[in-house]
Amino acid sequence: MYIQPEIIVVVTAFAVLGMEMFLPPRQRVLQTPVCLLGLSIALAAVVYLMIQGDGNFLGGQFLFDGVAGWFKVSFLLAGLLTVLLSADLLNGRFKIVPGQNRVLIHRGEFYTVVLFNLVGSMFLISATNLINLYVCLELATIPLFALVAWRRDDPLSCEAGLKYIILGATSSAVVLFGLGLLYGLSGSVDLFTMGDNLSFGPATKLAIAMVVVGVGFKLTLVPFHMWAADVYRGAPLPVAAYLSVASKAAGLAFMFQLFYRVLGNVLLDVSMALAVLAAVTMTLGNLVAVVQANVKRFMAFSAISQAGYLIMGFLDPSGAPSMVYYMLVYVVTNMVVFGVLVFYLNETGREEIEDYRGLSRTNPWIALVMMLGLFSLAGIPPLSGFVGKFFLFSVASKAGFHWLVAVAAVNSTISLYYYLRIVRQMYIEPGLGDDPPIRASASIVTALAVSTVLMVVLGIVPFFYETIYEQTHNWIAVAGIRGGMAE
Amino acid sequence: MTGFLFENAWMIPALPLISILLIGLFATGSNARFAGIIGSVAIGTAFLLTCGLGLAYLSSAEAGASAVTWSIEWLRYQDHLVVSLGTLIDPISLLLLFVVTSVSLLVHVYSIGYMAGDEGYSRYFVFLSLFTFSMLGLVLAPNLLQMYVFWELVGVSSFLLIGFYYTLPEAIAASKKAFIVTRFADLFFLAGILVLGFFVHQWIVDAEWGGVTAAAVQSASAVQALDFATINSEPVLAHLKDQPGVLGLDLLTVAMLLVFIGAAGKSAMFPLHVWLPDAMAGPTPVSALIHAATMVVAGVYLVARLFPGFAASGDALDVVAAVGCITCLFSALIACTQTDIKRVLAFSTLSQIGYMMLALGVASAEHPAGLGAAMFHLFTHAFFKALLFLGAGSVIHAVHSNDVAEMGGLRKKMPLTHATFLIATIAIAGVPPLAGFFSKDEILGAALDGEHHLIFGVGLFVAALTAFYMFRVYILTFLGGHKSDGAAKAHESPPIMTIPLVVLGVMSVCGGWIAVSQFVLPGVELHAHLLVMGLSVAAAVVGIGSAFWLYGGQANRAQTMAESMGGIYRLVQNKFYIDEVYLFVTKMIFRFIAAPAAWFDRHVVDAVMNLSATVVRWVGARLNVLQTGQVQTYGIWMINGTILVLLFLWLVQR
Amino acid sequence: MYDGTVATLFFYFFAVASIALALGVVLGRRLLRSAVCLIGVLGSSAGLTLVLGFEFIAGIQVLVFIGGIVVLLLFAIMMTSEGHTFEQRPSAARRVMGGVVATAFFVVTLSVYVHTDFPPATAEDLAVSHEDVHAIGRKLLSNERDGYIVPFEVISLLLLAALIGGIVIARKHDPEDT
Amino acid sequence: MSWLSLLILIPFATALAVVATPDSKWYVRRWVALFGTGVVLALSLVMSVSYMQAVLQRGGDASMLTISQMEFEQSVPWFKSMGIEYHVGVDGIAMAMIVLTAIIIFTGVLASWEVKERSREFYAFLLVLVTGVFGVFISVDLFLFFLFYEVAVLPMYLLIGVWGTGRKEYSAMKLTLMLMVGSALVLVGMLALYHAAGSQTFDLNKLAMVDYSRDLQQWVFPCVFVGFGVLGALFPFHTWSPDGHASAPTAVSMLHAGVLMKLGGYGVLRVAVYLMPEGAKQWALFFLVLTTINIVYGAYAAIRQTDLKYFTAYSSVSHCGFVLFGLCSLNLMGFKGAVIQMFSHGIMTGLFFGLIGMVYGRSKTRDLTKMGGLSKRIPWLATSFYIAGLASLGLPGLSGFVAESTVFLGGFFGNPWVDSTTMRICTLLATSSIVVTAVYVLRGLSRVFQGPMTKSEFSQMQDATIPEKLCTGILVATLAVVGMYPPVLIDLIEHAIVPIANRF
Amino acid sequence: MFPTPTITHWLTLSALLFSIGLYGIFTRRNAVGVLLSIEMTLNSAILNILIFNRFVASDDVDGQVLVLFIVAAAAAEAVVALAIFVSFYRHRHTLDVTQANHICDQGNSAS
Repeated sequence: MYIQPEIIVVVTAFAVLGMEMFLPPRQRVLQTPVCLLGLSIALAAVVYLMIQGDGNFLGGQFLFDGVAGWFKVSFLLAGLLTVLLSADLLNGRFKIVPGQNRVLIHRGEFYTVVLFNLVGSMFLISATNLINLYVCLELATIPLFALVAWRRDDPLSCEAGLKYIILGATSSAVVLFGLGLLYGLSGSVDLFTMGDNLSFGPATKLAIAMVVVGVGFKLTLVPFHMWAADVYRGAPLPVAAYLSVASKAAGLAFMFQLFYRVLGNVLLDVSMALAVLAAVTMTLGNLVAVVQANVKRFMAFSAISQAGYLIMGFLDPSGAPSMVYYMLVYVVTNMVVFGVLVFYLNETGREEIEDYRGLSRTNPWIALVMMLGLFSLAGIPPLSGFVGKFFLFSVASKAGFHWLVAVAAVNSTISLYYYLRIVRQMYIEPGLGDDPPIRASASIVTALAVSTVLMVVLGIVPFFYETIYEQTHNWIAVAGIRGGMAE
Repeated sequence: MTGFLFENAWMIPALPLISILLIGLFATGSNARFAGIIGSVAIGTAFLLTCGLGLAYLSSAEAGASAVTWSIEWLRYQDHLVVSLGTLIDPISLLLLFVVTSVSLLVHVYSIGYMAGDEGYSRYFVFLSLFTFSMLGLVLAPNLLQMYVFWELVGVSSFLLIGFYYTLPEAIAASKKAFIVTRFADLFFLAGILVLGFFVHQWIVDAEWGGVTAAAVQSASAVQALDFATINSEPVLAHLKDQPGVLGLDLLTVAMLLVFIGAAGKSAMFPLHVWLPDAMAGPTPVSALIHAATMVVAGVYLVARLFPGFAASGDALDVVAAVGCITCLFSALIACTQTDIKRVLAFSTLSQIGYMMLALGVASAEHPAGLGAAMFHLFTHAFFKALLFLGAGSVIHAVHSNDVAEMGGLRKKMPLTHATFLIATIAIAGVPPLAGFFSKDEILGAALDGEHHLIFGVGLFVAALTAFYMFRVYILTFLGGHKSDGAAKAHESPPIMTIPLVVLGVMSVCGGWIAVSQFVLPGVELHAHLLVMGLSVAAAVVGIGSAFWLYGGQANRAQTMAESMGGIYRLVQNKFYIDEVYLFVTKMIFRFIAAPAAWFDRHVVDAVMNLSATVVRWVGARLNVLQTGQVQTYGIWMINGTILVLLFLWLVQR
Repeated sequence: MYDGTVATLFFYFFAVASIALALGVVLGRRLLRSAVCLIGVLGSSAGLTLVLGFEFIAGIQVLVFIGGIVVLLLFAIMMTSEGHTFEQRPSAARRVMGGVVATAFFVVTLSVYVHTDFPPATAEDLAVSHEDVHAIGRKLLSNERDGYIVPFEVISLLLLAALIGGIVIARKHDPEDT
Repeated sequence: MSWLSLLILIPFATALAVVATPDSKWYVRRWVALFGTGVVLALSLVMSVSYMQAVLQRGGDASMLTISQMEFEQSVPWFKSMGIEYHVGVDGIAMAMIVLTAIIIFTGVLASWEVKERSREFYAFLLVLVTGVFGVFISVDLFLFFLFYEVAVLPMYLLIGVWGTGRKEYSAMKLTLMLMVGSALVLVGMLALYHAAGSQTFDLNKLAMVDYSRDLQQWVFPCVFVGFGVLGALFPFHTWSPDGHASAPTAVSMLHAGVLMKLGGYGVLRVAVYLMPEGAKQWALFFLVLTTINIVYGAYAAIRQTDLKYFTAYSSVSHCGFVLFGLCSLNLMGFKGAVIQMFSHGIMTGLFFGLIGMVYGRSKTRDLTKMGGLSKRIPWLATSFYIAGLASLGLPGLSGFVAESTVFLGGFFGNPWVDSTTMRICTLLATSSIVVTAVYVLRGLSRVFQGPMTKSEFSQMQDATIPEKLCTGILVATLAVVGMYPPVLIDLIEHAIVPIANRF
Repeated sequence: MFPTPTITHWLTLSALLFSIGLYGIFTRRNAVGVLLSIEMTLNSAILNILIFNRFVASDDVDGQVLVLFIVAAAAAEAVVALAIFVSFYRHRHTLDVTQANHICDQGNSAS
């Protein structure tokens, strides 16, 4: 039985829901620790299973292997950090600013929906057939619509939800059309069988083009990214953080399933298209991020460009470990930055880039953490973002896409420009008067500490990458049929 | 003892170096007064060592022998291109050593009095010692690169000393000018070194590869491309002569001409002479030492060092002769019109160095007499010109003015100065039996022997001019009545200043009796030309006579004469406007190269870099407009994306 | 139903009907009428499903799609009380853009289909009546490799999550609940 | 553990120690920093001596080697699957650069003795930067090399941005971005090499054993050359340098011009030239022309500058051109000259910027036209300034001459792959810059230090303090020692250059 | 009169319905109208899958099962969508999607 982590999460979700129903409001604060505990146990369970080795459940309906394990670790980490980041808002600890409505209500329901969504992502990477894949994708998506619109008294939140659901449903329809084509072309719903049966005809291309919409929507690839800025801006900030990491990781999981298992045979044939997609994505994301003034929108575009780097890993079958590794890195790194954003927004109600002026004077440690996070996103050594990006670039280079490496590397520079804009506000610009140091809550501090340590450790300790490398062999083997011939 | 002196010849330049350290460490602030003494003692010791070395050489070595007595590896470029610091002992280096140490000693001593009370006293002696050190290193150089190294160092010490009065704008300007003009010339010297280094090195390597060991030059592995011994060796010169150079010249000529430009810069040959007159802004003893006796003759020394090369080239030697000729005539003419006593002396120096160059130019491999004559003149000139400068210094010290128009009648006031100045004047005028007569005579003789009749004629004319302008100065300064209060109040300088004058006076009288030419060129027959002697004496007499005729009596005779010459006089008085030409060229460089370069950098290169940033931001802003907030537009883009991906997959890829 | 000619006739009938009704859905300016058209489209689709021989699925379509979803939509229309008001016409640019993109999508899809060799069979050839419901039911709850117990469970979570989310969002503001 | 690791550990530990100092005691930090850098300096000197011993002990005929021989090697696997190792080691070139860095940072701390504002961050960033620089020089693994390279570039942004003057944000951003674009190019090239070599290793010496195809080298070489060249102020990518240097605080200018710009030349030598001889041969002419422009153009542009720092920055552009020029000569002397020039220019420009900082601290202006006659009040600084200036115009007896003459000879000797006439013309053009250099150096110096004093407040100036004297003294002494006895440096680097030169 | 419908006919029909749905999504101004169009596209996707189940993989019921799940998921989607619409309507008193552009802060670009 390899399904324990999922079960633990589901149980936790129901426990939280039960507490919501049966506990008096004042004791519902306990939901947060319960949630954290459940997620931690699930995390431990995943790690335990990874040590145990690969296996399947229900006759192979549910597959657990190293890659699935790492994905689940990412999801759970993202979930844990999101729970920590949202704790202050749910506890009502934030500065009330006229004209802004930032209250987050219904703690129990919130956690339940987040956890269900998390379970969807976890099942997604373990699915072995198309039906399961589709249903898990929906579970990993639909609750997010609700989460984005969660702050029902905030018009922006509702608007974001409106946009998100319209585009999400559209993309889901298109992806379904594509999945149907794949089903029709292969005559099977088993992912592996489908992979064996598929050939690279025009209809397959059409199917790929359609599933790319779904993948692109979740991963925010250009031109499927346009929802991101508005939704990040409107959504409650912890939800935006969650969107930027967990949802993206789910998108990557979906893409792994599709591109390695179903389309493994034709992976090399689509590499050029993917390369162009990656190039356009990172370039557009970066260029637009340059002119943003609001940190949320800014992070949205930053996340878009990160997705562009991420899919460079598909250019060569050997890229799987790089992508899994980068996803892990990206989750913790982005959570570092979002942690600081949440902290600052909660405590001061400020969310423009210029509002960060003088942070290094009032809160030097927070500023340092923020700077490290931004540098890691920009790919500055020795932080893990650098190592991750380096491996991804290496994949593209190996596949012969030197131009893409150049584009990506120049993009890193552009991204450094806008990351440095925040650093500049924090370190160089004079502060807004003599602000006293801002006290950070325990949950924020914990979140920041955990993610920062992970961010640094991931880049320096080779264990993580090496383990991932060992464990991705079977995925590459599935995809490597044509790859082996091409070399 | 002899061996010891040879092997430790490095101590001669080392002594001034030590003196720099000692002065720098101990003779600062309140102890500054010891600086002069330390410097003088050090250079005095060096002088004694030089004398010992000379005696040892005369007694032990065979005549004309040349040897590197000491060397250490200094700069290793690559095999056969290793530069050593060493001491090359041969007649001309010994000659120069003697000149440098002796004049330097006297100038040091003189300066103790001249500079007394100056706030930069110890700094002055540091610079002076630095110069002496560099000049000695230059003289002893056994290879071209060491020569260049010390060449630059004398340049910089000259720069420092010219700009010694650093608050005076003209001194600063003069020092910069001196440095930059000589630097410009050094550029060619360096280019010459590069050319010689490469081709000689190539020859050595080829010789090795071809089985011909480099023993053809010297003992095998130690052959270094930049050693004078290598460059001056027959096979190398022959090889260079065979190689094509540029502009139809052979390589040897090209290399020698490049080196000669360097030499011309340092020796202030036309048209690179412009810095020397201005250099008189420095303290007068400095002018005596650097800009009369020693540094400015480094160019002559360099040509003498590479004389086999010049001789083998032939064409290069003709250029040397021509340049020398033009310079000596040209500056002698200018000297006749100047009123600043130091400037007159400066132009006189130019003219005399031109004489030396001319002498070198008329020499050849078969008739090397000119080489000896040049060295001889270098030797004698050092003393009488140093004497003239020191005497002028003494006068300036007393009168507080450089202008001869403010002097006059100092004969009585400063008898010792007057006497020594007169001796030097006679010596430079070429009146027998003083030093100048012999050396000048030898040069003219060499010119005649080499059948360079035109050059001979010019030389003779310049001899007359020299006598004329020197006596003009003498008359204006010492004879007649006082022309200013300063002159009226002048009095004789202290003994510390006059003793060097006397010593130099003695040398100016006796210098000509030393057989320098035979020392330099042993075995070369020199025969006295009675004709030449007679002509040169006549020239001197004519010159002196006209000086007395023009300036001895009523002053307006010279005035009238000058007025009658009109434009020509003004042309000469303004030094043929060469300075103005340079100024113009420099301004052009500033305006049309430097300023555009700076502008280009800011407004084109940098602007392009900034433009890229602007473009990024502009494109970002344009793309940002796509974020209209219209959800349906977003949807349209999504489906557009699908269609594009499909078309890409379908049409672009296979 | 599986007779070739009849099936062909039904196919064309439902096809024309669904296309016409679909155009009604997207072009109509009265929301309620569009919703009714959608019911028609879904009904035609159910008919087409029947032509394909999937009675059970046809039933599900009628029940859940029409009975559930569209009714839900009608509720929404009522709640937001926009049913009888005219919807504003979309801007010309939007219509042109939308039309072009939708047409382009159709054209490329069609050309892909034309260039693809699908099995030559027609529906009639394959139209063997078989009782699928057993198989579906068995598969839905099977824990074998080809079973769908996992998605079955997952979809329950999905529905629950949607329910909770929907309630939280749609609920009126509750002062004691902040 | 290899001694080399200490070179990165000590500065980093010092940075941490600085961070740990109490808030109020800013003066403790400078002593901590001074102590740390002093230890590093001592260590580097000891190591260079033992390096020489090791080279002598190794003996054997080195003249035929084509692979660099490293000493103090240590190799720990890191990302095994990628073949990435923590592989450190030094040869003579690296050793010289390490000594240079140690000297500059030590004097840099002395020069920033009076930094009080946010001194904790200042010293910490400074030391992190130096950690990166040391890291680059000790890396044998290309990945490690690149990693440290970027670590060295980034703190510069904050150091200039926070403690700089003038248009500091603009300059800092420009500098960072341009250098990062450069490193992007390097990244492209190095990944291409890595995969061409079989994706097994990033070890420079192992990569050097691979024969890369001509086509590959043809495009990778210019990528890497330009990439590093940006940091080496290659025309036309040098414009970050004047602005950056002008805005940076003293110690940072010193470190940046003195050491960081050398990373560019070092990278070109170690990566581009060493790994891709074929590419170098094909591109030598192109880059030779570019670097000639660098040298001449930088010098002419310097003439017109009125800000002391811009002036020195342009002179750096010109002088760094010599480094790249030497490398383009593709022969022993060229490489040797380039390395000597790196060292010499490092010390010299460090001295320049240190002095400018000190003078600026007193005069409150860097405008040449507003200064004058300062040498009366500040003779020590004036003298040091003159020595720096003379070194910069290539006066024999100071290190500049040794470097430049070697570069010129290297250029003039040329190589078989570039037309010798072109080569020589370029060399002579480059040589002509010594005159231009003389013009601007003398012009600048005489403006500042000579002539009548232009402002009455200048007469209140105090001469150098003890730390300042120590700072300038060390640098001047280094210039003089190398200039007067070049074997001290040449013996150190010669063995390391021969293998690289042998590849051509 | 009419050719016997082959799979291409069927697929064309479904694609046409899908395109019409897309047009609706792009042009309907009312959010509910957009949702109606989305349901229509989902419907055509379902049809697509059923066609393949019939013509290609007729020996199995996987396509039908998939359709079941799709219908369920569509229901869930509709629930959330409607909740959001209601909430949105409460704030804006309209469901015009072209009015949903308050988030977009144009002209607010950074220096």
